[in-house]
Amino acid sequence: MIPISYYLLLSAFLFACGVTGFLIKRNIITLFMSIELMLNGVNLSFIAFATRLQTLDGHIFVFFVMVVAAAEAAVGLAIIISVYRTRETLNVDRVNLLKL
Amino acid sequence: MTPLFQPWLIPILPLLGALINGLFGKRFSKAAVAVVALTATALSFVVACVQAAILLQSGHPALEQYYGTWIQAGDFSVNFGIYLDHLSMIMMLVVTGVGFLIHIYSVAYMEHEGGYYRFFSYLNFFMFFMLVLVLANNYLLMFVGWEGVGLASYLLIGFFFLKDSAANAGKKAFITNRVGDFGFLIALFLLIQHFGTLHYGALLVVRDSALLQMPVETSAGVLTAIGLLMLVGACGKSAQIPLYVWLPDAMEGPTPVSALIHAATMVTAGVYMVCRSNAIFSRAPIALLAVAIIGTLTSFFAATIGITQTDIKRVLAYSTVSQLGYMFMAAGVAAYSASVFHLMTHAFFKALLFLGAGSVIHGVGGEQDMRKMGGLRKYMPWTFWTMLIATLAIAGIPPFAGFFSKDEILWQAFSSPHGSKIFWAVGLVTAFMTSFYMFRLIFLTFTGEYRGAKPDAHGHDDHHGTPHESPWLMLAPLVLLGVLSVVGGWVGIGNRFEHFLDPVIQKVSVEQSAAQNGEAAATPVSEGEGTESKSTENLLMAISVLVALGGLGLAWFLYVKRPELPEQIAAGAGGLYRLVLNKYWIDELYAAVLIGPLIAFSRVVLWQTVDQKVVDGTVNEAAVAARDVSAVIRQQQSGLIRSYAGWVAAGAAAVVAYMVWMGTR
Amino acid sequence: MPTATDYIRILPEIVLSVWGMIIMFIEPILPAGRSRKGLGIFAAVGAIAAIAATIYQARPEFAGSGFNGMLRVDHFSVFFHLVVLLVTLATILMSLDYLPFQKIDRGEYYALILLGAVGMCLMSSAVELVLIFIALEISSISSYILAGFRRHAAESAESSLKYFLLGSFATAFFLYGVALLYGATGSTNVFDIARTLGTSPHIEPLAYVAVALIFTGLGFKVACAPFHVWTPDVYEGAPSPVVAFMSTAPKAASFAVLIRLVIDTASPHWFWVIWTAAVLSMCVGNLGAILQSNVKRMLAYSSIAHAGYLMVAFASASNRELGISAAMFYSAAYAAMNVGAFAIITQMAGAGERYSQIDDYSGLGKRSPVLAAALTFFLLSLIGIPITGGFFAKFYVFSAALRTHLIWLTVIGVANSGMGSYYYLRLIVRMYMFEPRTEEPAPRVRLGMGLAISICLIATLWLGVLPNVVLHYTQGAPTIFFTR
Amino acid sequence: MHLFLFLLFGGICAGGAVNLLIQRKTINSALSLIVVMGSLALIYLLLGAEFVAVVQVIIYAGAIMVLYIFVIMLLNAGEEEQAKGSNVAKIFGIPGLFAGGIIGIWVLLQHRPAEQGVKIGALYGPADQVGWMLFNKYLLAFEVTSILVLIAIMGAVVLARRGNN
Repeated sequence: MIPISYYLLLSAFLFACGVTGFLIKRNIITLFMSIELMLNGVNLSFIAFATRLQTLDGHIFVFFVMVVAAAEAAVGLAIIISVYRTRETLNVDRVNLLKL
Repeated sequence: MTPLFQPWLIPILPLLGALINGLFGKRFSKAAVAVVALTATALSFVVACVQAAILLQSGHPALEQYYGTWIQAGDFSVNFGIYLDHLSMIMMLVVTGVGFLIHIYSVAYMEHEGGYYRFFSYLNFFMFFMLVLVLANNYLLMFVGWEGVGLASYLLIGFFFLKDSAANAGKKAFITNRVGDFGFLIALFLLIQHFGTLHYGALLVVRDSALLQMPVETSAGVLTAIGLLMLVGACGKSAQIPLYVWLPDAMEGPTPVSALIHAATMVTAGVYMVCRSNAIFSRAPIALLAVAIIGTLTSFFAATIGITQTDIKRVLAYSTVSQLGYMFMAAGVAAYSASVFHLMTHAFFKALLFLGAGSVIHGVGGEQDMRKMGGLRKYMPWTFWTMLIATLAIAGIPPFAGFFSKDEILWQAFSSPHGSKIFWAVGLVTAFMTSFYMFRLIFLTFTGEYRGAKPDAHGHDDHHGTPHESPWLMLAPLVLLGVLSVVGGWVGIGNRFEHFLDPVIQKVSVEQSAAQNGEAAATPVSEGEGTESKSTENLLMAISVLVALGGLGLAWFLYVKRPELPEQIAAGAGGLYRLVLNKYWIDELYAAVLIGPLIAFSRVVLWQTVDQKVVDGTVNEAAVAARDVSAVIRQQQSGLIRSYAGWVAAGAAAVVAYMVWMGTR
Repeated sequence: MPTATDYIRILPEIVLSVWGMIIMFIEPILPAGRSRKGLGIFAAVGAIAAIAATIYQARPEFAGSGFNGMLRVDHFSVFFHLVVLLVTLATILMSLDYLPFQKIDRGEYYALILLGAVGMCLMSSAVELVLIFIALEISSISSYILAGFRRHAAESAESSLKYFLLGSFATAFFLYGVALLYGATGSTNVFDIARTLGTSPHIEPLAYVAVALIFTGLGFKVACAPFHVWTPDVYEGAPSPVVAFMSTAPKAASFAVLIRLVIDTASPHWFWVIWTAAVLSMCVGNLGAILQSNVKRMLAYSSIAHAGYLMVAFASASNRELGISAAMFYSAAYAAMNVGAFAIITQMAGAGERYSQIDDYSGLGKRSPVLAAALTFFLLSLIGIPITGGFFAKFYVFSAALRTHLIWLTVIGVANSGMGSYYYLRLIVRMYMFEPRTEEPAPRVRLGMGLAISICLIATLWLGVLPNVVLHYTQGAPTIFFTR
Repeated sequence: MHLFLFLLFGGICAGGAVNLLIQRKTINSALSLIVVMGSLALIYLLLGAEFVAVVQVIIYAGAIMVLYIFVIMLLNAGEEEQAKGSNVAKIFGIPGLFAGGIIGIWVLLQHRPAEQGVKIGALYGPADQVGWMLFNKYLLAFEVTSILVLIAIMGAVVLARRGNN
């Protein structure tokens, strides 16, 4: 018997780690992984709430989030490859052709 | 009502002309373009005359026609419709009539310019919007015309000159007008919010309309706000302080455009709007006072600047600003009839002046500096005589048109319950200056010796050598306008015009005005004369005529008798010193001591400091400030994804913090 | 089990999906060098078919919820369907000659646009957060890909990457908000959530966090400040027709979602957030645009400002009927004029989109009077000059704001729209008052482009001169909005 | 027992997340993400979400992360380059994050539902029930997902394809 808040706190922690990662990391792929981390945090929230509410809708939602994450991963990695081909870098701070 | 002369034809005909010329004009010959444009305008004028006759015979205060719903939003609706009463009738006749004459003039004037068809297309386009503005039956439709004329004016100022100054002038006109529109638009929103309609009929005329029923004490807040905001709009369009900056610059446009838009019609839209909204202004004394003060200040201020200008069109531009100030002053003392009367006569003589100036410029090969003219009387007599008539009219010398309207304004400023002796006195001084700088223009341009480039010795370029009279196509409108400038004021003899607009004007009922102004206002606003005040009126009339003659005399003295004087006076203190040293006669000394400082003051303080630095400067400073902020915003677009993410995260945190704070409070 | 009526309720989506998939299948069969224009025309037919399907769907007997309350067909959804589909049609038409010209002539482009439109359409009719989320992702992911479609150009790839990374980042916020909302209310259905939030005496703080996070996610999609930062970069780099598409259709759809969520979960706490976002967006957009030298970038800032005007309508949603219908009308007007402006930018872009600086438009009035006149018209509409849709939309929004007593918001808004005229005017001045840089006439307008521009012109003019039909329709939307 | 398991897996999970941030090498970050996902799957099991737990391992840890690692290898993403930082991210983002985090924690601690806690496997969420819901209530969402996947496939092909047309 542990409070549901524990799970929620863990999920918030994961989400915050994801945001931090997005803000401090340089590598585009790592940035993208940070987003996955955020999504994982969200998923944990869904499951925790589903358990509390005793409904399965949260589970369904997580399922869809995973599908979306997969789709995003496919597209995102393709975009990263496309950028790498034109710019020869994976450092996100060097991708700043468009500015001001 | 004959089916042939439907009122909707009045605006639609110029629109048709504009479309035909705009779409197919490229393939037309110049003559064909001119025929299309002139026919459209002439027919529009004819229909307007028929409609005016119908209105006058019907005996109704107003005729209204609906052509379907434009907007229907809940209980708020706006129709397409035409509202014809005495006010819009005058405006309509002036716009179509003067517009037609200026079209004729342009046929010859624009002969050698490129983009002939575009010019006429825009000109017709302008006529369309102007007629929409004056004939609209509600404020929103009026606003459509309002914006449309601004747009057409912008097109006409800028489109023919691939030069920076024209582009900037066009931009300035547009932006300044947007500032005014900002006020107008908010006034409209306030009207919708408080009264739920924008139709003149429902808002301003129907006896039990919410607006007219409003007791003055409670209405003051709302109506004052609406009135002041409308004044902002009117200031933009009619070039009043502080939004007049664009009008002198607008003189970059072709001269017929200046005559039509920047003298006779568009710039009077603000006056029209104030007069149209007289029901609002009469119930908002503070707003009305603001109108009077702004008008008086503008008329004085612009006249002093007019004294110093040397560009013939700029003199006329400042003179226009000044005369518009007169109209505002009249409207501000609730003498709406006088205001519209002056609007009408001003349209005649100012259009004539501009067209005459155009003829002069045309005749001397594009020169606009009066110091390089002179003696043109013998080269272009027609232009001289017509312009002289117009100048006599604007100076207020009887029996020319301007005398009647100006006298009426001064009398009303003096005697109206909303008026004041101060307005009258300033108006009188302005009249003096007006007379002075206008005759200065005449003398500099037409008398003395020709100071421009001498006929070319080598024989080539004979077109620009000797000044020459303009073709008859340009002179005909001048003559017609000259006739109007003489007789146009006679309708005002015996105070006939004074009551012409009475059906339009919503008097504040006696009990309302009593509550507002004590028993002083118990006499209805535009009925100022009694038997004993008749002698006062005659006295004032005599004074103003004397003042006008005084201005004439001074100008004659300075520019004909002693043409070297102004140069020395303008040279400032040094010149003044020499004047005294040279032991001139006492009257010359008098002129130098009184007029010299005035001219110096108006040149240095008013024109170079206030006009160029403060007012113009404020506009420019605002632009610079906007650019600075823009640069800061630009800096934030560093192009770095992580920075952007930082903004998003920080924004999210702010929203979360706010929502939680609000939610748990 | 879903009934036949249920399927009619997603008929436009079905039509779009089928068309998209057919294009996907035909594309690999076509030989490599062959022009894909036929596919494009086919896609345009698909868009028209979807419009027809929407009109059929709009009959009263099909109104109501379908698929176990997942989506809902009403005036509101039909309206946004039409906006999205017309934008889709115009985009496809303007791309017909753009793609081969830029050497990116691939059939997938059309398939992506059609399938992306499926997502946007669903966004406007979905009333279940799961479906909203998936639809949002469909529209976003297709936009990410389309932004990078000129993949050999570094700017395009960068634009795509920026859009993708930041978009996913914002989506994660949105999703977290959805999760918390689910936890706070126990449901993912918009109506249930609204009822819970509306009736429960004590709303958990969690719900506020949730709503704030959802606002972040959607605010990003509609590019309102402070979540606007991505817009200029992405618009500058993406292919012009794609910008026309993604600056209007997904935005309109996101606004539809925002309306459903904001209005339904209406709480007074929303108000200042939206107020601030509106003011910030208007100011940042209009001020930011002043110094821009790239037309696409300038219009990107302008789109931020317009998102701000739209938020003004949201802020006046305390009078629901007025606020919603003003927001709907504005979305439509903005879509018409903005797509039109970008159509002409597409036409002017030249190989590799080289000609997108303001200087490149010098003397366009001489080189190509018709194009210049059309662009002028769209810009005037963006400024908000009467007889254009832009004027009326602004007028309606601000009068709605004033009627709900938002005097300061109105004043700031109207002042901003005055300030905004400056930079649009700059472009007009360039076109007419400067000498052209080259004497050669602007590229010839092909049929598809001509049709696209005509659609936008007619729509903009129609919304300005005869707004009544649309207005009547938008006013019908809110009345049936709150009854399930 | 429940608390112990939670702390164990939660600790591993949080440690993995932090490690992702600390690691300089991209591949190490990816591996720690896999650790996070694996331990999350176990936490899902604690919450009784067995279907989700399985899917988490198969889709996330299995399919998606394999894709990541593949791309990391393909692009030869080695050690992270320390270029000039982004000030905005530091000045606004991080403090904003902290502020948001504190508010979030506060809110979550406020969040005291009526039932005080959860038991292991309190909700029985077997695959058949989830599947039933998926094909009834959420049928439309499920179908629409296919469009999403279609777009993703097409996008990947369009963007990553070699060749010059």
